[in-house]
Amino acid sequence: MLFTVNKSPFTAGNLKSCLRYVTKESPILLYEDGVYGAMAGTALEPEMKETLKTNRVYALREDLKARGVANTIEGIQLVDYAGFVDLVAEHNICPWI
Amino acid sequence: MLFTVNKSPFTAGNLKSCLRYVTKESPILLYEDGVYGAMAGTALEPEMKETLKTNRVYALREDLKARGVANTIEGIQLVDYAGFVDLVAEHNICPWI
Amino acid sequence: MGEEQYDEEQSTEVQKKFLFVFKRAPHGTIYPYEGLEVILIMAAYDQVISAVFTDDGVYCLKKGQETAAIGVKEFSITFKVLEQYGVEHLYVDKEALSARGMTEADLVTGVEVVDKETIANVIREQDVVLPF
Amino acid sequence: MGEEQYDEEQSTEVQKKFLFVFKRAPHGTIYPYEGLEVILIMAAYDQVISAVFTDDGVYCLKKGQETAAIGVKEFSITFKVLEQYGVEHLYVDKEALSARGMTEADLVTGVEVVDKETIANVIREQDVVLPF
Amino acid sequence: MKFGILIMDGPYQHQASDSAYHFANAAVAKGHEIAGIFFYNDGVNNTTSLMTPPQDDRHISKRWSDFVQKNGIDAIVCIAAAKRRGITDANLIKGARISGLGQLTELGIKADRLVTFGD
Amino acid sequence: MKFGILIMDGPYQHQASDSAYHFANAAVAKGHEIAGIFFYNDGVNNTTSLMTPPQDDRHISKRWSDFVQKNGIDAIVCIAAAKRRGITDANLIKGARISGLGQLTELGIKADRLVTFGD
Repeated sequence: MLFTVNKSPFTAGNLKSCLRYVTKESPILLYEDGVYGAMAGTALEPEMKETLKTNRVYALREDLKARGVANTIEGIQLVDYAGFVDLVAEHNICPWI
Repeated sequence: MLFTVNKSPFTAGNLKSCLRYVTKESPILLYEDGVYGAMAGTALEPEMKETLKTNRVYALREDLKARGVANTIEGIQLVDYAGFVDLVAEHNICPWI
Repeated sequence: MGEEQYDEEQSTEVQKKFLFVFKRAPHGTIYPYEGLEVILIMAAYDQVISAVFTDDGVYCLKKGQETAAIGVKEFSITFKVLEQYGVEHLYVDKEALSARGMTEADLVTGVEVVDKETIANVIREQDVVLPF
Repeated sequence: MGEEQYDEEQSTEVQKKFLFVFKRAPHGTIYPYEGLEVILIMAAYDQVISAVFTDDGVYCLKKGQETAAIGVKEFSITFKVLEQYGVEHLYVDKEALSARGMTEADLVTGVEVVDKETIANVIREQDVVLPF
Repeated sequence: MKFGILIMDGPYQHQASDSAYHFANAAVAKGHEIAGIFFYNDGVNNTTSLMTPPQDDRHISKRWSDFVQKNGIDAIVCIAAAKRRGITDANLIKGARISGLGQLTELGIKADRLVTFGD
Repeated sequence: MKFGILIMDGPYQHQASDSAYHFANAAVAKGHEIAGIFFYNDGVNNTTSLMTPPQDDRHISKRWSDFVQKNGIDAIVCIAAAKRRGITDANLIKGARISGLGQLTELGIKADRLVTFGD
């Protein structure tokens, strides 16, 4: 099951709440304002690194670029819209919007 | 300066962020989903009680009633829309939406 | 509720597991109201329907909502009839409920108050997840 | 920016203090874009205009935004010209910035990075506060 | 006292328009003047005359139209936001007018308080 | 693979409609089929033919209209949501049709994946 998160983790509870339900085989895709969670050097980085020990985390390249987020946390994989489509083709989707 | 908050403090950062800026003479009005912050017995109650030591906190009666919130934290004052108007007439307003 | 006509039983060859996730508070947005509308229509299609209430979605089930003074429809009562519409499970997240100062006694209808692991397993089994 | 024509100086007898509070990230919603539109128009009216960037609003000022691939306008560059439009102060909340892993060097334009007490005092002095 | 009201979200989706409506009514009932209501962003969607909500639901655009006409309130719809959303003079409620953001500034100057409702 | 897409927020105000559009394009480019796009809640506002955004901005409803017609995609607009927001057959983009929520269920059954975009 792919979880998708589109809100900034610094002002909305979506990512935090999503992380309560992801199981080991569940990848997480950050897009729209959700991509701020992928940025390196933030107060959230330790928690994201914890998540990366058990789960694959993806961030949408187009949204990162639009927001000027160049440095992402090591281990987070960048995908473009085609990669977003591939992830949805591989997994059922749980939109955590 | 009257601060108004319309989001649930359990999923949005508005109330928390607003509390960083209120000064002693600033009342806070909770309305729409913001009124959940006025409910008694929640995980937020200790923080609200701390706020009540320095600031007046109001909650909109119509929104509390619509959401079935009957027990509010002691010290929070309930106002109806007419009271909301009075507060805005008394203070400049800083909508923390 | 009920702007659309609820059809007689629809027959399809496929049966899927649909999960409605209620994450938002009622009245602040139209999302949970519209989620309920979808369930009522979907009930005619012989699918497996469940619902999860978490985050502010647990407020949707709160007893005692009286919306007359804000001029919108009160729809929490409709959650009571979901069982009759064949909705198999209503799961409520225990922590979400208790953080908001509520217990099962505060809710309009009987539900299964469960831990996050149970909800994680429910989500994992679904074919379609709809967020409201 | 600039769908409307920016008028020549408007004269009014009243001069007020207007504060624009940017709390939302760019591109996810239209709010900050439209806030900037209001400032550009208001600049013609001889009012005292300031702006505060806090919460996700600090992202509006982030360098290096390239929006072509999502098909929306890139407007962070417009914040650079606000000084020429007579906007007196651009305050950025220090904690909001650092929680997001940024410093003043990451921003498109020179701003005043200040603590919450300074922002609280700025807010207190205003006649009109507009949230974007 | 003179109030100005700014509405930044649309009808039915969020409570903002409802809250603004109830606030405006309470202000008038208390004898205050409403110097203007400015519809901005999705707020412009409150002013379409084309909506036909169910009979047992509130008719948001009609309600605004009746309110501003009855009380002689200036209701201004942002032209740029309206164009993006398909609001034109042809489908605008009675009592509202389409104009520019300069009107919002003037409302902010004219009114003793400018109260924003949005999501 | 067959995708279904559900759009719950309107144009310009939130990124949801843009994200859905880019996702749908990428899906088609990858050779997937889009079994249907369902516009719900404020999502119905994406389908008004009346919008006239600035020339240097994207024309969201035209873009959807062109896309669904070019690719022969069923674009369904929820009737109850449309009525509340003033979307009718008279101002509906070409290539879309107004229908009921049963169509959303059928899309959920028919598609291998149902992907929701909203705020």
